[in-house]
Amino acid sequence: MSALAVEDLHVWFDLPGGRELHAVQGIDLALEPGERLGLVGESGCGKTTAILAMMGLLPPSASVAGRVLLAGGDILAGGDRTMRPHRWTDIAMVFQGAMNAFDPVRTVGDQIAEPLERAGLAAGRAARTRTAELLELVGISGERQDRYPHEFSGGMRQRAAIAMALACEPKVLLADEPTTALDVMVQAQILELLVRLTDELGLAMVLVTHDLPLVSQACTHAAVMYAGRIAETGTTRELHHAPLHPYTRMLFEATPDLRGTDAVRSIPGAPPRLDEPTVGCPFQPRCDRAFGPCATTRPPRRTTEPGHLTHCHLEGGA
Amino acid sequence: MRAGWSYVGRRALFALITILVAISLNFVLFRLAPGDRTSALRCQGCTQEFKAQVRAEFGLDRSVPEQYLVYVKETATGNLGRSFVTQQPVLAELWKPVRNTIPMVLLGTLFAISLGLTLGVVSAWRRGTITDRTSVWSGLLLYSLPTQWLALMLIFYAAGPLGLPTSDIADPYLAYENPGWWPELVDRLQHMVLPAATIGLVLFGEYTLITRSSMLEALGEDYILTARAKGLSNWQIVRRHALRNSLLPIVTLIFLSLGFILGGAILIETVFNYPGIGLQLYESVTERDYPMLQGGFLLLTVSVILMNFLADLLYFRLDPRVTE
Amino acid sequence: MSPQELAEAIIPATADTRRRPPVWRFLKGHPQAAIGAAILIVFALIAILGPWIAPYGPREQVGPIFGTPSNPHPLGLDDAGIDILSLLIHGARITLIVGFTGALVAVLVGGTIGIISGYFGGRLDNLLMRVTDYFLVLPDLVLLIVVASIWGRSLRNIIIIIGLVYWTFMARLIRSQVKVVRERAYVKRAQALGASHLRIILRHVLPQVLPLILAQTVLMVALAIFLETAISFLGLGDPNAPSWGRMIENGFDRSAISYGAWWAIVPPGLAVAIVIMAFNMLGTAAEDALNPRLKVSHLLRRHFRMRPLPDKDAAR
Amino acid sequence: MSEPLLEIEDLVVGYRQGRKGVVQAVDGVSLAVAAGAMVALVGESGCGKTTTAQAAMRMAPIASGRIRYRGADITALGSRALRPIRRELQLIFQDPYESLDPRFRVRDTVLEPLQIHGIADDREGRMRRALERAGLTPPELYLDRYPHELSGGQRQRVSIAAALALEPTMLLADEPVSMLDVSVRAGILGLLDDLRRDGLGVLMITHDLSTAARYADRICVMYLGRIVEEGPTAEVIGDPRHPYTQALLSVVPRPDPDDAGEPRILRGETPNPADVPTGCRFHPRCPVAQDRCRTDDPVLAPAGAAGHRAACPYA
Repeated sequence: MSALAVEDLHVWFDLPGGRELHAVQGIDLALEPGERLGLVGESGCGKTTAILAMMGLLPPSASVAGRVLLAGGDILAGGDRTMRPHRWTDIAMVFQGAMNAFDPVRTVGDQIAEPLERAGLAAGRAARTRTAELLELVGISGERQDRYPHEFSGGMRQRAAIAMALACEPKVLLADEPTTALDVMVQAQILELLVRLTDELGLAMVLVTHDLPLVSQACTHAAVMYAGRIAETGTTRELHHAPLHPYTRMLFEATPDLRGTDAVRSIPGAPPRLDEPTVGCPFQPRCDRAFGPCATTRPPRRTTEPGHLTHCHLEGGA
Repeated sequence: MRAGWSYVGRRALFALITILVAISLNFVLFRLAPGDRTSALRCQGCTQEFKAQVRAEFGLDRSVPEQYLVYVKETATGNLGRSFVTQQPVLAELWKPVRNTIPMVLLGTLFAISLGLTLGVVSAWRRGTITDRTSVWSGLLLYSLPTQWLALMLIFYAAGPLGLPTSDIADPYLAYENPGWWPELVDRLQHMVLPAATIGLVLFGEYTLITRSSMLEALGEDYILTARAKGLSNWQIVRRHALRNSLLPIVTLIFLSLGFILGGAILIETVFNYPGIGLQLYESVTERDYPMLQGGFLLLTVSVILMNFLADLLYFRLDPRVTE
Repeated sequence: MSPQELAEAIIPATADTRRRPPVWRFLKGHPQAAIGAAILIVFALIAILGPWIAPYGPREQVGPIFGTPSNPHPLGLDDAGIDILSLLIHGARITLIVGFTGALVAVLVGGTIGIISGYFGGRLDNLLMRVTDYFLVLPDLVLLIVVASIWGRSLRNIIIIIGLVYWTFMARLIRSQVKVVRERAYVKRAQALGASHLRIILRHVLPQVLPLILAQTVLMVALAIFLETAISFLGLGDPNAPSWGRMIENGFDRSAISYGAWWAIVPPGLAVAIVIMAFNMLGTAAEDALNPRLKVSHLLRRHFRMRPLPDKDAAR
Repeated sequence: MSEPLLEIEDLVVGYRQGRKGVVQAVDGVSLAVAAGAMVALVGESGCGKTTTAQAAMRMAPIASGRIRYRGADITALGSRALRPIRRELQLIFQDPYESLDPRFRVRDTVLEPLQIHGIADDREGRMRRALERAGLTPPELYLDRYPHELSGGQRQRVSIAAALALEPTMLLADEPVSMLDVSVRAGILGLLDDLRRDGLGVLMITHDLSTAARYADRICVMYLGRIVEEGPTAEVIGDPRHPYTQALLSVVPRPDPDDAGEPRILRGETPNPADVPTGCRFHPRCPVAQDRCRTDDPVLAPAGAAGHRAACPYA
C-alpha cells in the first residue's frame, strides 16, 4: 500500500468578478515508503498549490476535489476537519523560506517541541530530550535548542526546519523548494541530509522544485507538471533517458550540463493562463512535435512501463 | 548577553543626552521670549526683593553662555526656579498636581490598554465580520473625537444620569465632615471617573486600531502558516505566536503615545477643573507664570523620555533579536 | 512562502498586481475611503463658498445670548447672540486652512529630510535621524502651548508649530521607504548610467513614495486640526479667527454648560469630529492598501471547500 | 583576442560594518575581460563577486587597486569624467521583477539611458534597434507595455535592451538568469552569447557553474574576497586544481541521474567576510589542508595548462 497516494486532485481559486482559476487540474501521484518523488515545473504550474492541498493548507478562496490517501485512508474527504489530525503526525512539511518559517521570538527548540506537545507525544523534559535528538539527527548540537532563529545561519535554519518536520515521526515529508536561496555547498549538505533521512527512516518524500538536475540527483522518481497537470511521471532514469512527453525532453534540453556538449535550447512561448479553459493539450503552442489532435483533444493518459505515465498524443516517446 | 547590556547602555546614554537636549531647548525657548526672567512684562506682580533673588540665583546679569551653564547646573540639582504666583520653588509646586494626575491617567490608560488590546486582537482574528467592522468604526470614531469636546459631552450627557461630579478632585464639604478614609476614597474615585474615562475612550480607539493592524501583519507571516501546518488550533496560534509578535510594535507605540496622553491630560483637567499637572500648566499659561510653565514642560518632556527608555527595556525583554 | 510568492505561484504573470491602482479605483474598492472623501468634498465646498452661503456674518449679533435653536437659527445662538450655523460655516475655512497648511509644512520639511536622509544615507542620515529622535520625544501639545504662549497667539504661529512638531513622523516614514526604493535595481541602473541624484529622486524615488506621502499627509491634516482645536481650547488660538476650536473654547469659557446651551458646544465639536474622522478614514484606508503585509492572513476561520470532481467529458 | 577592454588590478574593497570595523569584501582581485570574450566570476554568496562588478562600475568605494578601461585608468575619475565610460559599460541585473520601474513603459525604460546621456539624434531608431537586438521583435508589440504586462524573460530582455541602447562595448551581468524559469534561461544566455560574438566584452557573475561552463571563455572562482582559481573554461571545469573548485564542481547537480560522481561536500557554513581566517582563507574547510596552510597565504600561481592558475601550493 502506498505511503501517499493522490488521486485526481483538483484545486480552484476564486478570482474577483466570479471567475475561477483552475490551478491544479487532476493530478495523480503515488509514493511507496522510502521513495523520493521530485515534483518539477515552472513557476505557476501548480506544484506548490498541489502540496499545500495535500497538507490542507489552502486559503478559504480555494476549493478542492479528489482524494489524498495516507496508507490507504482518504484524509481529504472531510476537508480541514479530517486533515487536521494527520497534519504533522502523519504528513509534515518543510517550507521554502526557512528564514521565515520560524517565529522570531521563540526559541528553535520550543518550536520543534510544539507539535510534540500538541499531539500528546511528549512534554516537558521528555520533549526537550526528543528535541535534542531531532537536532542531532540533522547535524545540529542538541544544546542549541535554546537559541533563537536569528542566531542560526540559513543552512542551519533549514536543518532545524527539517528536524521540526520530523518531530512527530511522520510517514510522508513534503519539501517545498527546500534549497532555493541556499548556496551550492549548503544545498548539497541539505540534499544529502534529506536523502539519508528518507533512507534511514523509510520516509516517503515529495520534493518540489524547479530544478531538474536536483531531482535527478536526489530523487528516485519524478513528476513533471505543466499548467496544473502532470505531463509525465516515472523514475528519474526513465525521464532522462526515455522521455515520453516533449515537455520533459525540452526541459532537459534547456538545462545546461556541467560537462555536456549538446546545444542548450530554451522553450519558446509562455505557459497558458489557468483562468480560462484549455482546449486540447496545454503544451501544444510551445511543443516542437505538436500535430493534428494536440490542438483539439485533451491528450490521453498512456503508459509504457509500469509506473511510467504520460499525458501526450505521441506514441513511441518524445 | 554582553551585547544585550551594551544595548541597554546605549539606550540609557541616548536617554541622558535627550534629557540634556530637552533642558537646552527649554533654556533657548524661554530666552527667545521678550524680556528676561524678571522683566515687568513677564513678572508683573513681583516684588523688587523677589526679582533680585531670582537674578542672583540664575546669574541674569552675566553673559548668555554663562546663564546657560548656571541654568543647566541649577536644573541638575533640582532647582527649577520659583513660581511668580506663589513664589515657592517650582519643583515642589509641581509635585502636588503630579500626584493628582498620575492615578487618573493610569486608570484611563489601563482601561484603554486592556480593552483596546482585547478588541484589536478579536477584531483581527474575526477580520471582515460584524465584530471587526464595529470595532474598526468605533475605534476610528473615538480616535477622531477632540479630547476636550468628548470631555464636555460626558459632562452634558453622562454626568447627570450617572450622578458623577464634573469638577474638582474631591467634595469640599467632605473635609468638614471627616467621615474616614473609605468615603473619601470613594469620593476621590468618583471625581476621577469622568476624566479617566475621557482619556480611556480616546486612547481606546487608537489602541484598537493599532493592535488590529499589528495583529493582522503578524497573521500574514510565514511562521503562522508553519504553526497551522503543525496542527495548532487558531487559539494556540494566536496565543503562542501572533500575540507576542504583534505586541512588539504596540509596546513602542503605547509608550510613545505618552506625550499625547499628557497633552490630553491638559485638556481634560481644564474641562473637569481637576487639579493635576495639566490644569497647573493651563493656569501657568493664563497667569503668565513662566517658571512654572518652563518647569512643567521640562518635567513632562523628561517623563516622556524616561517612558521611552522603559519601552526600550521592555522591547529588549520581548524581542530576542534586539542586541545590536 | 511569502504572500507575494504565493500569489505569484497561483496567478500567472499576466495578472501581476504590482502596479498601484489609480485613485478612483482605490476609492471604488474601499468604501471607507470613498465615504471619507465624499465628506471632505462637502466640507471643502462649504469652506470655499462660506461667505456666500452663511446666513449671517461671523460677528453679527442677531438675537439673545445663548438663544435656543429655532426656525431662523437652526443651531441657536452663542454667548454674543451670533448665529452658530453661520459661525460653523465661516469656521470651516479657517479650520481646514490651518489643517492643510500645517500638514503641508510638516510634509515639505519631513518629506525633504526623509528623502535626503534615506537616499544619501551615511553620516548625513545618521545626523538627521538623531535630530528627529530628539524631536520625537517632545510632547506635542505641551510644546505647542509653550511656544504659543511665548511667541504669541496667531494662526501663522500655530501653523508653523504644527509643522515643526510633526515633520519628524513624516521624515522617519519616508526615509525608511526611500531606503527600500534606493536598493531597487532600476535606481541602481540609473546610477550606473551616471544619472544625477536629482533626476533619480524625481523620476524614480519620489513617484514610488508619493502614495505613502499622500496617505500620511491626509492623516497629518487630521492631526493638525486636532491640535488647532486643542490649542484654541486652551485660549492660545488666534483671537481674530473664529475656528471651530475657538467656538468650543468660547462655549466652555462663557459657561455654556451652566446655561445648558449644548448647541454652543455640540455642533462645532461634531464638525471637528466628522472632518477628522473623514481624513482618518481616507488616510488609514490608503495606508492599509499600501501595506502588502495586510493582504494575507494565515489564521483562518473558514476553510477551503470540497467540491465534487468535474465531469471528465466536460473538461475535455 | 585583442587588448583587454576592462582590467581590474589588485582590487580591494572595504565596507564599514557597524562598530566591527572594516570588512574586506574584495581583497586583491585581478582580472581582465577582452572584447568578444565572456568571463564568468563564480562563487558562493558573500564571496565578493557582486562587489567586484560594482567596483568595476565605480559604484563601490575602492580602497586600493586599479580599474582600467581600454587601457585608461578610471579608478579615480570624477563623476563628470566618468560619464563617457558609463556609456560603454552597462550593468544587467539579477531580478527582472525589480529591475524595471513599474511606472515606466518599455519605451521609457529603453529611452532613459539616451536621455541621461543627452543623445538626441535618432532616439526612436536607437530604441527600436536595441529592442530588436534584445530579441523583442517587432518592437511595436512591446513599446507601450508596462513591466507587469511582460513575462519574466521579456522583462530581462527589456533590461538588456536598455543596456544596449547606448551601444556599449562591455556588459556586466549580475546573475542574469537566476530568477528566471528554466525554460527561458537558455534564451537570455544565448542572447548574451550572441552579443559577445558581436564583439562585446561580457563579465558574468553567477553562482551556477553549469551556466558558466556552458557559456564563458574563462572562469574565475572566488572565495572570501579572493580569486582562488582562474583559467580557460575547459581547463577549470576539466582539470580543477584548487580543492575549493574541486569540491564546488563535485556538488553541481547533473541532469543525468547516472552521471553522479562522489560529491565532496564541504562541512561548515558559507564563510563570513567579517571573519577571515589566517593563512589560506580556505584552510578551515579544506580537505587537504596541511600545517603551513594555517600560516601561509598562497597566491595565484600557474597550474596545469597555459593560462590556468590556482592559489594553492598543492595544486
